[in-house]
Amino acid sequence: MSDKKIKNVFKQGAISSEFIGESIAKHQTKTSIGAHNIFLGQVRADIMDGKTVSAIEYTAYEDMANAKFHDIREATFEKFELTCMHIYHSLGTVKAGEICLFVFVSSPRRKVVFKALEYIVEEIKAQVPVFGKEIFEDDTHQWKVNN
Amino acid sequence: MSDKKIKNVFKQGAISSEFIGESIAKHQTKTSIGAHNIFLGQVRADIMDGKTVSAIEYTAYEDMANAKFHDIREATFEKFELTCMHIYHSLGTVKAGEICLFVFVSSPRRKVVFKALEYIVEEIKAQVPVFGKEIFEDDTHQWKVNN
Amino acid sequence: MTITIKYFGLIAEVTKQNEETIDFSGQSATELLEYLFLKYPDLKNKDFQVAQNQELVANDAIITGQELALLPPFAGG
Amino acid sequence: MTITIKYFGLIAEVTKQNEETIDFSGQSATELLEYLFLKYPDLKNKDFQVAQNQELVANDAIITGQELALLPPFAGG
Repeated sequence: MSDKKIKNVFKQGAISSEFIGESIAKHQTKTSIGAHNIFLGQVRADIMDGKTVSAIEYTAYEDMANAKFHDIREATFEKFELTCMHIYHSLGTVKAGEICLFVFVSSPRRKVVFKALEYIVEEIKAQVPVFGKEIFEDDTHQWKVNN
Repeated sequence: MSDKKIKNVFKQGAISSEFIGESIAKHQTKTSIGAHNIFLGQVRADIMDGKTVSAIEYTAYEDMANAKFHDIREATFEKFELTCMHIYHSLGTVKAGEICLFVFVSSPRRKVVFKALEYIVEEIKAQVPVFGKEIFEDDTHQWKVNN
Repeated sequence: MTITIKYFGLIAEVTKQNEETIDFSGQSATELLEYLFLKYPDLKNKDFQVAQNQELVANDAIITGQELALLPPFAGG
Repeated sequence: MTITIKYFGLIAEVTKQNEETIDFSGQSATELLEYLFLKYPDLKNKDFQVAQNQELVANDAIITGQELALLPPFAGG
Protein backbone atom coordinates (compact mmCIF):
# COMPACT_ATOMS: atom_id res chain seq x y z
CA MET A 1 0.00 0.00 0.00
CA SER A 2 1.32 3.44 -0.84
CA ASP A 3 1.81 6.33 1.53
CA LYS A 4 -0.87 8.37 -0.19
CA LYS A 5 -3.58 9.71 2.04
CA ILE A 6 -6.80 7.71 2.07
CA LYS A 7 -9.64 9.77 0.58
CA ASN A 8 -13.24 9.73 1.68
CA VAL A 9 -15.19 8.29 -1.24
CA PHE A 10 -18.59 8.68 0.41
CA LYS A 11 -21.12 11.42 -0.22
CA GLN A 12 -24.30 11.88 1.78
CA GLY A 13 -27.37 11.13 -0.38
CA ALA A 14 -27.68 10.80 -4.16
CA ILE A 15 -24.99 11.92 -6.61
CA SER A 16 -26.48 14.68 -8.77
CA SER A 17 -26.22 14.96 -12.55
CA GLU A 18 -24.87 18.50 -12.04
CA PHE A 19 -22.00 17.14 -9.94
CA ILE A 20 -21.18 14.66 -12.71
CA GLY A 21 -21.33 17.40 -15.37
CA GLU A 22 -19.01 19.59 -13.29
CA SER A 23 -16.55 16.72 -12.84
CA ILE A 24 -16.44 16.31 -16.62
CA ALA A 25 -15.93 20.07 -17.10
CA LYS A 26 -12.95 20.04 -14.69
CA HIS A 27 -11.13 17.64 -17.01
CA GLN A 28 -11.18 19.96 -20.00
CA THR A 29 -7.94 21.61 -18.95
CA LYS A 30 -6.21 18.21 -19.02
CA THR A 31 -5.44 18.21 -22.72
CA SER A 32 -3.41 14.99 -22.71
CA ILE A 33 -6.68 13.10 -22.16
CA GLY A 34 -8.31 11.57 -25.23
CA ALA A 35 -10.89 9.26 -23.67
CA HIS A 36 -13.13 9.31 -20.60
CA ASN A 37 -15.25 6.41 -19.40
CA ILE A 38 -17.90 6.87 -16.72
CA PHE A 39 -19.93 4.27 -14.85
CA LEU A 40 -23.06 5.29 -12.97
CA GLY A 41 -25.00 3.00 -10.67
CA GLN A 42 -28.67 3.98 -10.44
CA VAL A 43 -31.19 2.68 -7.91
CA ARG A 44 -33.78 0.47 -9.63
CA ALA A 45 -37.45 0.42 -8.65
CA ASP A 46 -37.38 -3.39 -8.58
CA ILE A 47 -40.65 -5.17 -7.91
CA MET A 48 -40.53 -8.14 -5.52
CA ASP A 49 -43.63 -10.01 -4.38
CA GLY A 50 -45.74 -7.19 -5.75
CA LYS A 51 -43.88 -4.51 -3.78
CA THR A 52 -41.80 -1.80 -5.43
CA VAL A 53 -38.42 -0.55 -4.14
CA SER A 54 -38.71 3.20 -3.54
CA ALA A 55 -35.17 3.83 -2.23
CA ILE A 56 -32.01 2.20 -0.96
CA GLU A 57 -30.53 3.28 2.35
CA TYR A 58 -26.76 2.79 2.22
CA THR A 59 -24.52 2.21 5.20
CA ALA A 60 -20.88 1.18 5.22
CA TYR A 61 -18.04 0.06 7.43
CA GLU A 62 -16.58 3.42 6.45
CA ASP A 63 -12.95 3.08 7.52
CA MET A 64 -12.55 -0.33 5.92
CA ALA A 65 -14.51 0.76 2.84
CA ASN A 66 -12.34 3.83 2.27
CA ALA A 67 -9.22 1.69 2.75
CA LYS A 68 -10.57 -0.80 0.17
CA PHE A 69 -11.42 2.01 -2.28
CA HIS A 70 -7.85 3.23 -1.79
CA ASP A 71 -6.43 -0.25 -2.50
CA ILE A 72 -8.59 -0.58 -5.62
CA ARG A 73 -7.40 2.84 -6.76
CA GLU A 74 -3.72 1.95 -6.28
CA ALA A 75 -4.13 -1.46 -7.96
CA THR A 76 -5.92 0.13 -10.92
CA PHE A 77 -3.16 2.71 -11.46
CA GLU A 78 -0.63 -0.16 -11.39
CA LYS A 79 -2.53 -2.24 -13.93
CA PHE A 80 -3.73 0.45 -16.34
CA GLU A 81 -2.18 3.60 -17.77
CA LEU A 82 -4.69 6.17 -16.59
CA THR A 83 -4.39 9.95 -16.32
CA CYS A 84 -6.93 10.13 -13.51
CA MET A 85 -9.61 8.25 -11.64
CA HIS A 86 -12.46 9.38 -9.38
CA ILE A 87 -14.86 7.29 -7.31
CA TYR A 88 -17.90 8.53 -5.36
CA HIS A 89 -20.40 6.37 -3.47
CA SER A 90 -23.55 7.44 -1.68
CA LEU A 91 -24.38 6.91 1.97
CA GLY A 92 -27.87 7.34 3.38
CA THR A 93 -31.05 7.38 1.32
CA VAL A 94 -30.94 7.27 -2.49
CA LYS A 95 -34.34 7.15 -4.19
CA ALA A 96 -35.18 4.95 -7.19
CA GLY A 97 -33.88 6.66 -10.34
CA GLU A 98 -31.11 8.48 -8.44
CA ILE A 99 -27.41 7.76 -8.75
CA CYS A 100 -25.49 6.00 -5.95
CA LEU A 101 -22.13 5.23 -7.61
CA PHE A 102 -20.01 7.38 -9.93
CA VAL A 103 -16.72 6.02 -11.28
CA PHE A 104 -14.77 8.18 -13.74
CA VAL A 105 -11.53 7.16 -15.52
CA SER A 106 -9.53 9.09 -18.12
CA SER A 107 -6.57 8.21 -20.33
CA PRO A 108 -4.77 9.51 -23.39
CA ARG A 109 -6.15 6.55 -25.41
CA ARG A 110 -9.41 4.70 -25.36
CA LYS A 111 -8.60 0.97 -25.18
CA VAL A 112 -7.45 1.09 -21.58
CA VAL A 113 -10.41 3.02 -20.15
CA PHE A 114 -12.92 0.25 -20.88
CA LYS A 115 -10.86 -2.42 -19.13
CA ALA A 116 -9.96 -0.17 -16.21
CA LEU A 117 -13.54 0.95 -15.55
CA GLU A 118 -14.96 -2.59 -15.57
CA TYR A 119 -12.14 -3.74 -13.28
CA ILE A 120 -12.86 -0.95 -10.77
CA VAL A 121 -16.62 -1.52 -10.71
CA GLU A 122 -16.27 -5.28 -10.24
CA GLU A 123 -13.73 -4.78 -7.46
CA ILE A 124 -16.02 -2.29 -5.70
CA LYS A 125 -18.94 -4.72 -5.85
CA ALA A 126 -16.80 -7.59 -4.50
CA GLN A 127 -14.44 -5.93 -2.01
CA VAL A 128 -16.03 -2.89 -0.42
CA PRO A 129 -18.18 -3.29 2.72
CA VAL A 130 -21.20 -1.23 1.73
CA PHE A 131 -24.68 -2.41 2.72
CA GLY A 132 -27.97 -1.55 1.07
CA LYS A 133 -31.40 -1.64 2.67
CA GLU A 134 -34.03 -1.74 -0.05
CA ILE A 135 -37.02 0.23 1.20
CA PHE A 136 -40.40 -0.69 -0.29
CA GLU A 137 -43.26 1.74 -0.79
CA ASP A 138 -45.06 0.27 2.25
CA ASP A 139 -41.98 0.96 4.45
CA THR A 140 -41.01 -2.70 4.78
CA HIS A 141 -37.48 -3.54 3.65
CA GLN A 142 -35.06 -6.22 2.56
CA TRP A 143 -31.26 -6.30 2.37
CA LYS A 144 -29.66 -6.03 -1.05
CA VAL A 145 -26.98 -8.57 -2.07
CA ASN A 146 -24.58 -8.01 -4.97
CA ASN A 147 -24.31 -10.78 -7.50
CA MET B 1 -32.08 -2.62 -41.68
CA SER B 2 -35.18 -1.63 -39.73
CA ASP B 3 -37.82 0.87 -40.76
CA LYS B 4 -36.89 3.22 -37.94
CA LYS B 5 -36.14 6.74 -38.96
CA ILE B 6 -32.44 7.57 -39.26
CA LYS B 7 -31.47 10.14 -36.63
CA ASN B 8 -28.95 12.93 -37.05
CA VAL B 9 -26.10 12.10 -34.67
CA PHE B 10 -24.11 15.25 -35.46
CA LYS B 11 -23.95 18.40 -33.39
CA GLN B 12 -22.22 21.59 -34.49
CA GLY B 13 -19.13 22.26 -32.35
CA ALA B 14 -18.07 20.73 -29.03
CA ILE B 15 -20.40 18.69 -26.81
CA SER B 16 -20.75 20.56 -23.51
CA SER B 17 -20.52 19.06 -20.03
CA GLU B 18 -23.92 20.65 -19.28
CA PHE B 19 -25.48 18.76 -22.18
CA ILE B 20 -24.02 15.51 -20.80
CA GLY B 21 -25.28 16.30 -17.29
CA GLU B 22 -28.76 17.02 -18.65
CA SER B 23 -28.76 13.75 -20.60
CA ILE B 24 -27.98 11.90 -17.38
CA ALA B 25 -30.75 13.76 -15.53
CA LYS B 26 -33.31 12.77 -18.17
CA HIS B 27 -32.71 9.11 -17.34
CA GLN B 28 -33.70 9.42 -13.71
CA THR B 29 -37.36 8.77 -14.52
CA LYS B 30 -36.39 5.44 -16.08
CA THR B 31 -36.36 3.44 -12.87
CA SER B 32 -35.74 0.06 -14.50
CA ILE B 33 -32.17 1.21 -15.23
CA GLY B 34 -29.47 0.07 -12.80
CA ALA B 35 -26.31 0.91 -14.74
CA HIS B 36 -25.19 3.64 -17.13
CA ASN B 37 -21.91 3.66 -19.03
CA ILE B 38 -20.69 6.76 -20.83
CA PHE B 39 -17.79 7.18 -23.24
CA LEU B 40 -16.44 10.65 -24.03
CA GLY B 41 -13.90 11.36 -26.72
CA GLN B 42 -11.85 14.49 -25.93
CA VAL B 43 -9.55 16.33 -28.35
CA ARG B 44 -5.92 15.91 -27.26
CA ALA B 45 -3.32 18.69 -27.57
CA ASP B 46 -0.89 16.23 -29.18
CA ILE B 47 2.58 17.51 -29.96
CA MET B 48 4.05 16.47 -33.34
CA ASP B 49 7.39 17.76 -34.59
CA GLY B 50 7.30 20.42 -31.88
CA LYS B 51 3.86 21.71 -32.90
CA THR B 52 0.81 21.41 -30.67
CA VAL B 53 -2.70 20.52 -31.87
CA SER B 54 -5.04 23.34 -30.87
CA ALA B 55 -8.26 21.96 -32.38
CA ILE B 56 -9.74 19.34 -34.68
CA GLU B 57 -12.08 20.38 -37.46
CA TYR B 58 -14.52 17.55 -38.14
CA THR B 59 -16.26 16.91 -41.43
CA ALA B 60 -18.28 13.87 -42.45
CA TYR B 61 -19.98 12.19 -45.34
CA GLU B 62 -23.11 12.98 -43.35
CA ASP B 63 -25.74 10.82 -45.02
CA MET B 64 -23.53 7.74 -45.03
CA ALA B 65 -22.31 8.48 -41.48
CA ASN B 66 -25.84 8.79 -40.08
CA ALA B 67 -26.82 5.56 -41.88
CA LYS B 68 -23.78 3.82 -40.33
CA PHE B 69 -24.59 5.21 -36.86
CA HIS B 70 -28.10 3.84 -37.38
CA ASP B 71 -26.78 0.39 -38.36
CA ILE B 72 -24.46 0.35 -35.33
CA ARG B 73 -27.39 1.29 -33.11
CA GLU B 74 -29.59 -1.49 -34.49
CA ALA B 75 -26.80 -4.08 -34.28
CA THR B 76 -26.05 -3.07 -30.68
CA PHE B 77 -29.68 -3.45 -29.60
CA GLU B 78 -29.70 -6.92 -31.22
CA LYS B 79 -26.52 -8.01 -29.46
CA PHE B 80 -26.99 -6.48 -26.01
CA GLU B 81 -29.98 -6.07 -23.72
CA LEU B 82 -30.00 -2.30 -23.34
CA THR B 83 -32.74 0.02 -22.12
CA CYS B 84 -31.44 2.93 -24.18
CA MET B 85 -28.53 4.25 -26.20
CA HIS B 86 -27.53 7.75 -27.33
CA ILE B 87 -24.72 8.81 -29.65
CA TYR B 88 -23.60 12.38 -30.43
CA HIS B 89 -20.63 13.38 -32.59
CA SER B 90 -19.30 16.87 -33.27
CA LEU B 91 -18.94 18.53 -36.65
CA GLY B 92 -16.86 21.65 -37.19
CA THR B 93 -14.22 22.94 -34.81
CA VAL B 94 -13.61 21.27 -31.43
CA LYS B 95 -10.76 22.75 -29.38
CA ALA B 96 -8.20 20.70 -27.44
CA GLY B 97 -9.80 19.66 -24.13
CA GLU B 98 -13.32 19.78 -25.55
CA ILE B 99 -15.53 16.76 -26.15
CA CYS B 100 -16.25 15.50 -29.68
CA LEU B 101 -17.96 12.14 -29.04
CA PHE B 102 -20.56 11.20 -26.43
CA VAL B 103 -21.88 7.63 -26.28
CA PHE B 104 -24.34 6.74 -23.51
CA VAL B 105 -25.78 3.25 -22.83
CA SER B 106 -28.10 2.13 -20.02
CA SER B 107 -29.35 -1.25 -18.87
CA PRO B 108 -31.05 -2.84 -15.86
CA ARG B 109 -27.77 -4.64 -15.02
CA ARG B 110 -24.15 -3.66 -15.27
CA LYS B 111 -22.34 -6.50 -17.06
CA VAL B 112 -23.83 -5.74 -20.45
CA VAL B 113 -23.13 -1.98 -20.49
CA PHE B 114 -19.34 -2.40 -20.54
CA LYS B 115 -19.41 -4.76 -23.52
CA ALA B 116 -22.02 -2.75 -25.39
CA LEU B 117 -20.20 0.58 -24.96
CA GLU B 118 -16.84 -0.76 -26.14
CA TYR B 119 -18.53 -2.42 -29.12
CA ILE B 120 -20.24 0.84 -30.15
CA VAL B 121 -17.10 2.97 -29.82
CA GLU B 122 -14.96 0.51 -31.81
CA GLU B 123 -17.61 0.28 -34.53
CA ILE B 124 -17.83 4.09 -34.76
CA LYS B 125 -14.05 4.39 -35.12
CA ALA B 126 -13.97 1.69 -37.84
CA GLN B 127 -17.20 2.20 -39.79
CA VAL B 128 -18.28 5.83 -39.76
CA PRO B 129 -16.94 8.23 -42.42
CA VAL B 130 -15.90 11.14 -40.21
CA PHE B 131 -12.72 13.07 -41.03
CA GLY B 132 -10.59 15.11 -38.67
CA LYS B 133 -8.27 17.96 -39.58
CA GLU B 134 -5.83 18.52 -36.74
CA ILE B 135 -5.10 22.24 -36.61
CA PHE B 136 -1.77 23.26 -35.08
CA GLU B 137 -1.19 26.48 -33.19
CA ASP B 138 0.64 27.94 -36.24
CA ASP B 139 -2.44 27.26 -38.43
CA THR B 140 -0.80 24.42 -40.36
CA HIS B 141 -2.69 21.12 -40.25
CA GLN B 142 -2.55 17.38 -40.74
CA TRP B 143 -5.27 14.75 -41.20
CA LYS B 144 -6.06 12.50 -38.27
CA VAL B 145 -6.21 8.72 -38.80
CA ASN B 146 -7.90 6.33 -36.33
CA ASN B 147 -5.84 3.39 -35.18
CA MET C 1 -9.00 -9.34 26.71
CA THR C 2 -11.40 -6.60 25.74
CA ILE C 3 -12.52 -6.48 22.10
CA THR C 4 -14.82 -4.22 20.15
CA ILE C 5 -17.18 -5.84 17.66
CA LYS C 6 -19.00 -3.83 15.00
CA TYR C 7 -22.24 -4.99 13.37
CA PHE C 8 -23.64 -3.84 10.03
CA GLY C 9 -26.84 -4.07 8.00
CA LEU C 10 -28.81 -7.24 8.52
CA ILE C 11 -26.41 -8.34 11.29
CA ALA C 12 -27.00 -5.15 13.28
CA GLU C 13 -30.74 -5.87 13.02
CA VAL C 14 -30.14 -9.22 14.76
CA THR C 15 -27.80 -7.86 17.45
CA LYS C 16 -29.94 -4.73 17.86
CA GLN C 17 -26.80 -2.62 18.19
CA ASN C 18 -24.04 -1.32 15.90
CA GLU C 19 -21.15 -2.00 18.21
CA GLU C 20 -20.31 -3.60 21.52
CA THR C 21 -17.26 -4.17 23.68
CA ILE C 22 -16.90 -7.59 25.29
CA ASP C 23 -14.46 -9.37 27.53
CA PHE C 24 -13.18 -12.35 25.55
CA SER C 25 -11.02 -15.16 26.96
CA GLY C 26 -10.80 -17.40 23.84
CA GLN C 27 -8.24 -17.43 21.04
CA SER C 28 -9.84 -17.87 17.62
CA ALA C 29 -12.66 -16.25 15.70
CA THR C 30 -14.44 -19.62 15.89
CA GLU C 31 -14.61 -19.32 19.67
CA LEU C 32 -15.84 -15.75 19.42
CA LEU C 33 -18.58 -16.81 17.01
CA GLU C 34 -19.67 -19.62 19.38
CA TYR C 35 -20.04 -17.01 22.08
CA LEU C 36 -22.01 -14.69 19.77
CA PHE C 37 -24.29 -17.52 18.57
CA LEU C 38 -25.22 -18.17 22.20
CA LYS C 39 -25.90 -14.50 22.78
CA TYR C 40 -27.72 -13.97 19.42
CA PRO C 41 -29.18 -17.33 18.29
CA ASP C 42 -30.58 -15.77 15.07
CA LEU C 43 -27.04 -15.03 13.88
CA LYS C 44 -26.56 -18.72 13.03
CA ASN C 45 -28.85 -18.53 10.01
CA LYS C 46 -27.28 -15.36 8.65
CA ASP C 47 -24.68 -15.01 5.94
CA PHE C 48 -21.70 -12.90 7.03
CA GLN C 49 -17.91 -12.59 6.97
CA VAL C 50 -15.58 -11.66 9.81
CA ALA C 51 -13.16 -8.73 9.50
CA GLN C 52 -10.31 -8.08 11.92
CA ASN C 53 -8.55 -4.74 11.75
CA GLN C 54 -10.44 -4.01 8.53
CA GLU C 55 -9.36 -7.15 6.69
CA LEU C 56 -11.50 -10.22 6.09
CA VAL C 57 -10.24 -13.23 8.06
CA ALA C 58 -10.99 -16.96 8.13
CA ASN C 59 -13.07 -18.40 10.96
CA ASP C 60 -10.01 -19.97 12.60
CA ALA C 61 -8.04 -16.71 12.66
CA ILE C 62 -6.44 -15.78 15.96
CA ILE C 63 -8.11 -12.85 17.66
CA THR C 64 -5.54 -10.15 18.40
CA GLY C 65 -7.86 -7.99 20.41
CA GLN C 66 -8.42 -5.00 18.19
CA GLU C 67 -11.38 -4.06 16.02
CA LEU C 68 -13.61 -6.88 14.80
CA ALA C 69 -16.62 -6.63 12.51
CA LEU C 70 -19.37 -8.93 11.29
CA LEU C 71 -20.14 -8.01 7.67
CA PRO C 72 -23.25 -9.18 5.83
CA PRO C 73 -23.12 -9.54 1.99
CA PHE C 74 -21.83 -6.44 0.23
CA ALA C 75 -24.23 -4.32 -1.80
CA GLY C 76 -22.13 -1.41 -3.02
CA GLY C 77 -22.95 0.34 -6.27
CA MET D 1 -23.56 7.93 -67.97
CA THR D 2 -23.44 10.89 -65.63
CA ILE D 3 -22.10 10.24 -62.12
CA THR D 4 -21.58 12.42 -59.07
CA ILE D 5 -18.39 11.94 -57.07
CA LYS D 6 -17.94 13.37 -53.57
CA TYR D 7 -14.53 14.11 -52.05
CA PHE D 8 -13.71 14.42 -48.36
CA GLY D 9 -10.90 15.54 -46.11
CA LEU D 10 -7.43 15.01 -47.53
CA ILE D 11 -8.92 13.85 -50.83
CA ALA D 12 -10.91 17.07 -51.27
CA GLU D 13 -7.63 18.95 -50.72
CA VAL D 14 -6.15 17.13 -53.71
CA THR D 15 -9.19 17.54 -55.99
CA LYS D 16 -9.74 21.11 -54.77
CA GLN D 17 -13.49 20.53 -54.72
CA ASN D 18 -16.01 18.64 -52.59
CA GLU D 19 -18.07 17.22 -55.42
CA GLU D 20 -18.15 16.97 -59.18
CA THR D 21 -20.36 15.46 -61.86
CA ILE D 22 -18.63 13.68 -64.71
CA ASP D 23 -19.63 11.83 -67.84
CA PHE D 24 -18.28 8.30 -67.44
CA SER D 25 -18.25 5.64 -70.17
CA GLY D 26 -16.44 2.84 -68.29
CA GLN D 27 -17.86 0.00 -66.19
CA SER D 28 -15.85 -0.57 -63.02
CA ALA D 29 -14.54 1.54 -60.19
CA THR D 30 -11.04 0.63 -61.41
CA GLU D 31 -11.71 2.45 -64.68
CA LEU D 32 -13.12 5.43 -62.85
CA LEU D 33 -10.02 5.59 -60.65
CA GLU D 34 -7.76 5.43 -63.72
CA TYR D 35 -9.62 8.44 -65.06
CA LEU D 36 -9.33 10.30 -61.74
CA PHE D 37 -5.61 9.49 -61.41
CA LEU D 38 -5.07 11.13 -64.80
CA LYS D 39 -7.06 14.18 -63.75
CA TYR D 40 -5.53 14.38 -60.23
CA PRO D 41 -2.06 12.72 -60.31
CA ASP D 42 -1.55 13.36 -56.56
CA LEU D 43 -4.46 11.03 -55.75
CA LYS D 44 -2.26 8.01 -56.53
CA ASN D 45 -0.22 8.42 -53.36
CA LYS D 46 -3.24 8.88 -51.12
CA ASP D 47 -4.95 6.30 -48.95
CA PHE D 48 -8.72 6.14 -49.58
CA GLN D 49 -11.70 3.83 -50.01
CA VAL D 50 -14.49 4.06 -52.57
CA ALA D 51 -18.15 4.19 -51.51
CA GLN D 52 -21.06 3.70 -53.90
CA ASN D 53 -24.54 4.61 -52.68
CA GLN D 54 -23.10 5.03 -49.19
CA GLU D 55 -21.55 1.58 -48.96
CA LEU D 56 -17.85 0.79 -49.32
CA VAL D 57 -17.10 -1.16 -52.50
CA ALA D 58 -14.12 -3.04 -53.94
CA ASN D 59 -12.08 -1.45 -56.70
CA ASP D 60 -13.54 -3.80 -59.30
CA ALA D 61 -17.15 -3.01 -58.36
CA ILE D 62 -19.47 -2.13 -61.25
CA ILE D 63 -20.44 1.52 -61.34
CA THR D 64 -24.21 1.83 -61.34
CA GLY D 65 -24.28 5.52 -61.90
CA GLN D 66 -25.48 6.96 -58.62
CA GLU D 67 -23.55 8.62 -55.82
CA LEU D 68 -19.86 7.80 -55.49
CA ALA D 69 -17.46 9.02 -52.84
CA LEU D 70 -13.71 8.86 -52.21
CA LEU D 71 -13.17 8.50 -48.47
CA PRO D 72 -9.82 9.06 -46.76
CA PRO D 73 -9.07 7.20 -43.47
CA PHE D 74 -11.79 7.63 -40.85
CA ALA D 75 -11.07 9.76 -37.79
CA GLY D 76 -14.36 9.71 -35.85
CA GLY D 77 -14.35 10.07 -32.07
